[in-house]
Amino acid sequence: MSLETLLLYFFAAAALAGGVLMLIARHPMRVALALISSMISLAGIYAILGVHVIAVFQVLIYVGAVMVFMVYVIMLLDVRDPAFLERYGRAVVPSVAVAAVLSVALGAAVSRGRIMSADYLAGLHSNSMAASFEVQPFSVEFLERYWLHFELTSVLLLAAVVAAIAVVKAGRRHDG
Amino acid sequence: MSSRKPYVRKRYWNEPEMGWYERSYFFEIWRGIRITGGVFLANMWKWMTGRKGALTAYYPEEIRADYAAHNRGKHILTQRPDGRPQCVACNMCATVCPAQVIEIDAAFDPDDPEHPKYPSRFEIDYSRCVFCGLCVEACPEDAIRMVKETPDLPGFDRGRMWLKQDELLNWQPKQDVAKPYPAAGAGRTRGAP
Amino acid sequence: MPGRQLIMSFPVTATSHSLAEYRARGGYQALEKALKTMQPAGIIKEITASGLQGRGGAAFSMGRKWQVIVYDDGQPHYLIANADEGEPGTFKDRWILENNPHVLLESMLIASYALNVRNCFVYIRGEFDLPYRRLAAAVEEAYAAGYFGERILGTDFSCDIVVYRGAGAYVAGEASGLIASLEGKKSYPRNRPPRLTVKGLYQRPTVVNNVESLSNIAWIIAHGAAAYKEVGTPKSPGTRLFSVSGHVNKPGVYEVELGYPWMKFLDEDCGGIVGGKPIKCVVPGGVSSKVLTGAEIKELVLSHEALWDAGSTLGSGGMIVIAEGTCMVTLSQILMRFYHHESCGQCTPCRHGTGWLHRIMDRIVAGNGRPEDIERLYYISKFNDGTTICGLGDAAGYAMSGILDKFRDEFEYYIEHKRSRYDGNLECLKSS
Amino acid sequence: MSPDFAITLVYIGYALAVLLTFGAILTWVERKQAAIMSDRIGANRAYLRIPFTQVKLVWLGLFHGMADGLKLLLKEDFKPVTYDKLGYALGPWLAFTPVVLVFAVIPFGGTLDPGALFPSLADWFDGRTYPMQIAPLDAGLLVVFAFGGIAIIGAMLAGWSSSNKFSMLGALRAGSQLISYELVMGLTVLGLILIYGTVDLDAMVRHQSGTVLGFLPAWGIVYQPLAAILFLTAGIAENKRIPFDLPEAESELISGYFTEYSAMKQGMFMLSEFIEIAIIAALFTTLFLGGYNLPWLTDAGFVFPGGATFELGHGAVVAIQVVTFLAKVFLLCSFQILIRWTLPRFRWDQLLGFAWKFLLPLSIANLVVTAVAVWALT
Amino acid sequence: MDRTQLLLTLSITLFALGLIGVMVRRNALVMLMCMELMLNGVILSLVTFAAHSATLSGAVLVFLVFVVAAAEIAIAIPIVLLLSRQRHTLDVSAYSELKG
Amino acid sequence: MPEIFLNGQAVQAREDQTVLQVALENGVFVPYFCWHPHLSTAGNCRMCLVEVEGRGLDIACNMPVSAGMKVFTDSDDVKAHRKAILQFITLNHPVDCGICDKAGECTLQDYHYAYNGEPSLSVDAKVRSTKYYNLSNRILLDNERCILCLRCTRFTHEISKSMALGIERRGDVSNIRPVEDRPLGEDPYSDNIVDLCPVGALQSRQFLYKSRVWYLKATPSVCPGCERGCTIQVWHRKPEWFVKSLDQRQNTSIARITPLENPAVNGPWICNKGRDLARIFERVRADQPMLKGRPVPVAEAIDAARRLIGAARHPVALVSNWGSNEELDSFKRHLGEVFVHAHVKTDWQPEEGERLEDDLLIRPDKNPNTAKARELFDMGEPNYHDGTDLVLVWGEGYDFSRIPPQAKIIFLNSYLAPENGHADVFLPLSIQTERAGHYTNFQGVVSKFEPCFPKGEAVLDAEALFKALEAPPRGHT
Repeated sequence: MSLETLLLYFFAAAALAGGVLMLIARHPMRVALALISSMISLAGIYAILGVHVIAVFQVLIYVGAVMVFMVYVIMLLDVRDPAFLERYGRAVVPSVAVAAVLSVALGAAVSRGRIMSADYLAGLHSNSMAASFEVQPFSVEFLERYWLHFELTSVLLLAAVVAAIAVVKAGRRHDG
Repeated sequence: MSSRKPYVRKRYWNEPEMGWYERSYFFEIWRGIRITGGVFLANMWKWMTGRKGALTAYYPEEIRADYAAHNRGKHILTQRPDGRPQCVACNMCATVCPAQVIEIDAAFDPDDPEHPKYPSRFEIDYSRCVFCGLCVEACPEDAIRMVKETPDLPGFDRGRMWLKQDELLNWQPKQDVAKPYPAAGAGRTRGAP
Repeated sequence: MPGRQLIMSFPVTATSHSLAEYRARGGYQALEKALKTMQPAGIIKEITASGLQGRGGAAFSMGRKWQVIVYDDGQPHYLIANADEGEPGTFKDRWILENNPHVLLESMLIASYALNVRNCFVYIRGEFDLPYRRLAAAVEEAYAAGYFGERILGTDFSCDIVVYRGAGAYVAGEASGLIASLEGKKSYPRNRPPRLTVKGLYQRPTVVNNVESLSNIAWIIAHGAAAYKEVGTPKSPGTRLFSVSGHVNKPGVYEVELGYPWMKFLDEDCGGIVGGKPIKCVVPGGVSSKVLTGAEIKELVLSHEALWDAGSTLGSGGMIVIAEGTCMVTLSQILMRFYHHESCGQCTPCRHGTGWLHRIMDRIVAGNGRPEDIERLYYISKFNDGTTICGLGDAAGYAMSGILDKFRDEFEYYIEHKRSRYDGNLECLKSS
Repeated sequence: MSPDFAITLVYIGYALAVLLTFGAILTWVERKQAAIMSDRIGANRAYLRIPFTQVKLVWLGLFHGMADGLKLLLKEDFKPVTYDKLGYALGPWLAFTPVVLVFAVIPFGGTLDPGALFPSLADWFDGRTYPMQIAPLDAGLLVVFAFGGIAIIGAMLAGWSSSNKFSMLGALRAGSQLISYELVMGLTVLGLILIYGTVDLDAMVRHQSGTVLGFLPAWGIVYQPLAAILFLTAGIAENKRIPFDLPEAESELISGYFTEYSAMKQGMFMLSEFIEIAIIAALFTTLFLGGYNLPWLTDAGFVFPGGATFELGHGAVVAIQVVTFLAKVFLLCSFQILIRWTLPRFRWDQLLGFAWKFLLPLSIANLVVTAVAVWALT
Repeated sequence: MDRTQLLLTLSITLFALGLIGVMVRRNALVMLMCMELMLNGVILSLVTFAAHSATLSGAVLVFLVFVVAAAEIAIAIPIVLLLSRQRHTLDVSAYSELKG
Repeated sequence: MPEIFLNGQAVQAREDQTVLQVALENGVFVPYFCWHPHLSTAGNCRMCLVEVEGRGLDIACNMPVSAGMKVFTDSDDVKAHRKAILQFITLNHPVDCGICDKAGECTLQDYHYAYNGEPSLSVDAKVRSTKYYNLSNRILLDNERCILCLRCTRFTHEISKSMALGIERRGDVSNIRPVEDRPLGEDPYSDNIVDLCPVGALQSRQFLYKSRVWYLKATPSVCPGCERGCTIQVWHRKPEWFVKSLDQRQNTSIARITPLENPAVNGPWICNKGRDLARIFERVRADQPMLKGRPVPVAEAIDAARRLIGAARHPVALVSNWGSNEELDSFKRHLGEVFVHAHVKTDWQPEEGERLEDDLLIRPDKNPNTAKARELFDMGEPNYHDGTDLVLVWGEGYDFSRIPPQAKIIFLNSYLAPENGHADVFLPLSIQTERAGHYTNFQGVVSKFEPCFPKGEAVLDAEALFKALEAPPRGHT
């Protein structure tokens, strides 16, 4: 087994452990830490898969921005909240059942390997160019083929910013 | 809910109005850096050419020679002609001391009805003393004085920076209560014969 | 003799103090009269009517004092004759005790009868040896003659007497100090209230009277208050015994009818001043009274009101005559030494004030006086005055300030020149 | 052991040695420079005594750093009563590790040909050459920013888990300050990316070899002077040093987010601060000062514009490159210290206002101008 | 199990865990984070497919997901803040009745 | 109810009151040295001079009230005389406040600052006298400082009735002296005269030069010396004046003990035994729980005790009559069901030569809380029988040989004693100065005491201990 595969298993295990810990941990900060570790592990997996850009952006955006924001808010709302201690709601059994059904269904699909069929892949390959995950080709591809999507996301982001400000302002107005 | 006013920073009466020039910071910062950097380079040059580039003294190897004439840096206990401390352990100095550094243990001497109370221990914590001289002011017996000497202030152990009674009694000129305080500039305080 | 005589009305002989001679002079008839014909209330009324004043120094009306005693209040009363005569210059009671003790005893019996006293006391000064022996003998005689003891003269009246010798303290002459001493305690004067006539000896109503004042009672009862009123001046009836000492040719005890001119008394009765010198000053009634200069007494008569007007008092009748040429500074030093020594030490101002006065006087006499000392002496005298239990502190202050008022220049001279203007002379003969 | 792995190990060893040395030396430089700037003497007490003699090696107080390290190592590790021991323990590591890891992508020299350097090993290396960079990632610059993001979490976690209001305040400040300035940093760098057309740091450095207009070194600072200033400013802010030391402002917050830390845990914060000085300097050197490049230095030696050449062996070239890089980094470190002892602290609102109202618009303007220029020129 | 299958399984598991978390946990912030976990699972599957099929579209889609995640957080967190300011708790059961 | 006018203010007075009492009751302070509410009026200090309109100056302490009298306590004349009297006192009073233990709580100092504030006008030497006169082995007399207020002599005459003190000589050389055949040392109340003395003439040898009074503070407490339960003040060093270099034990030791006036129990007096509480409280303390003499942690010892209690079939308890009300209640509440046979043990027997009883304060039972203990538990020696398998001894003073040999012993004690090691379980207890509580005296009066010193780490409060002992031992649910 190569070093890469070993690392892959390690990161996969770490990501899984992080996900499980998120359910177990009581305090949101612990949950956040678990999520961060899970995300970094996933970034590691992406790096091993050769998708460096995604790996870096996973860390940059998720850890560096989203989770920092999250941690910031957890710190701000650091009230002794019963919700911190009360770990689970009432819907434990149904939710686990739903998740189990979902994962079994998807897992079955994966294990049968239908989606990985050669024809399917061939179909994919046919309309792809020489796919490279290097930064430069990726970026060129990204901006040339998917520029519309890119610009649309910026609209989404703008909308999000405006919405966030609106929400906050609305709260302020409500306050008085 | 209380009405929350928007935060308006308080303006001070002498707050300068900053133009864009100051507001952009960089030019002013550059000015500051030029000054400090200039000093740095000049001093660095002195250092590198083997001259001392600083005004500070290497204490305690170098001791300032120009202590003020009225500097009083060390406590002493005056003595009676027989060498015993003039102190009557009244604790006035300890009480007035703003740093609470003086601690006195009193003892009773039934054989000496003139001075029945004497200090069995008299200690000053030099690590906390502020040299204000209030103890000298407070003393009703002229038993504690401050002289021009400088004590060995630095030490490695705070516990050992207590000045003990025997050191305080090192002061040589034994004298009685009636003897006046040496006048300023009398020059008799340091190691008088 | 100046004026009428009430007490010293007989020639003193070797036996004139005996019961027999006293009886021969008509003694104990007043007692009989009182016991047999008068009611106690009547006696008190008589004494009040006579206007008799205390002879101890304060000149308080005796009748008023007696009236406080409730005759029938169910508790024992006590009568004490104060024979603790300690004032410098005063020795008049001694004359009575030595030469006419029975007049005291008779008067005390009358007073006891009037005040419902079963036990009376004579507190006699410890240093009085002869007076004590005479008095003790007189008491023996009186007991033997049935004047003391149970059922006196066949009446229901019973009375005992105790003669108590003091141990030598000036303050024991103060009534409450005397009582404390009599009780066996240190003779500390006591605060009033309660007054002694309410709570005195053994916490019972007690009347303390001077020997001389008591001695007048027999005469008053015998002759009536009206007769007594005729003697002396209207405001101070009766006579007073004066013990004259100092620079007079004939010192001694004289009985003087009040209202008698002073200079006449000194010049004629006392034989004039030694060496014919002018009078510098006179201490009229014991050293506790303020001195009067020779000029001041020129026109004065000997009566309480006259001396009060002159700012002094007849006091205890100890008249000290001081001739010109006497050093008043040294004199005051001696006086202050006396007060310092005799202060009982109970009250703060007197205890320290007398000592302070004495020390300052000592210092001045030793030539170490300071100009501010005079002010200091005034200060002490002022604050000694009226702030103590008994009058000793006041007396020291009176004496001091009295002398200072009149002879301040002498003190200033002494302080300035560190020596006396009169070379510290006290004896008149020496200087001239 | 493969030669690649061996070389990587050597690089890692070098990087660690340089970083830790910088961390230690900078503590001394900081003191000494501050002292010299303010007419003082500075560190001069700690000494090593040669055993069995009375010879004391003072060496201008160089051992103060060592004394500091020993003290921090040997001190008792006080732990506050906190409800999150895990976060408390994790904080310093999260703050320290990313900072050290950033050096992995920074090129500290040109291309190394070990075969040429050590002829005896030429066979083993088989003529392969290695860029002097631990991890030659094509997304190098992005990695730097990614790690920066993790470091923020470290500081915030440390402050929050200390159960101390001052620490908490420090952590909140650290969070907002770092995010704000990281944004500025990223935007300033975008101009350079536009010019160089890459985010691979080694490629960026290679772009900066040579000269422009014949006499100016083709460094980033020449193309992007405004971006350089903005980047350095934001970099110092990232480092949480004066004048941007709000998260740990002594006079307000004791020690800010690491108030409750003691012994080596605190030492890690301090060390990461000093290493970060070096990192910022290295990054600035790489991006704007041509990295290991010297003007006219090529792989074969100096080639001056006049045609004069100065031949140098491969070893000499590598050595000159490494030393050049270190010298640039050191000078920049010194410059940062100069700034630290020159400027007073910002006020909190000024700090954020400065980032959002001044630096950000400027950097956007810079980006737009650069973009237009690049578009026009290509 | 090859690499792709492994990663897909992992992605399904993470998604399921996130789902359970969202349904079970009562803390609003934790629920948000669980949503992030679900997104991560999805991203993982996208990247896996992209790598497996060597096409870029998956990776590009990931970027879009990043943006969506950032936007989601940007809006969700102010909402959570406002909610907690009103009810002084992060327990979602307290918000079951959404009255001002 | 005569109405008098104090400084123009009409106040109500009772007929039997003096002007001084009325003034003090109505918040008008009139200075005094010799007057004391529990002693007769001597009226010799002349400090309380007041001016009565129409009557001039007189002392307030001996001035009965009469309706309508107009008293001025602060007229210029009064002020001048007060000042003069302080001048007279300071004439011979030595200014040795520096070495006087009374300094800081000295009436003369206070009055001097309040009413005089000038140095002595005298330039002459002061009267010297005996500086240190041994009144007894407890009290030193400094005649120079004495202002002859006669409070001490009046105390020995009127309160303690020992008649041990009198005045010798007169004038300013008067001295307080003991009466030859009535030694003050045999007066068990003698130390009260030290408190009575308005200046520092009478000095307690225990406290002599021990500490300046302004370094001390008083914590109210109760004397455990006998069942009278006099309220006392325990004086100890203020935390801000803790010594750092000198003997640290000074910081946590009793400097002196003074009475805390309590009309219901002891008035303003306590006996000498109460002054010597340091002798009881500062014995060597037991500070380590032990199992058969083997030091163990607290939790382990408590656990062992719980196990013994849980296993006992016929337990007997000997309850301390030095326990506070709270502790006795706690024992009754938490352990009363287990220890059905709980008997009050007499911790402290009268010492040899100690006065057993008198009509002032001293009571024959030398334990503070027998009354409360008797209320809750049986008196008398417990009836051991063969089945007695556990004896809990609380407090000292019990002879262990009386305990049947087969019985296990739980011993709770505060002081080091040989028995501590013999007990199966030994638990150290806190003492009175380390805990708060109440004692009930023989009259049923409950008095409070407060803690003033910290207790040792392993030292337990009995109240909490009994609660802990009630719980089942660890490992047994």
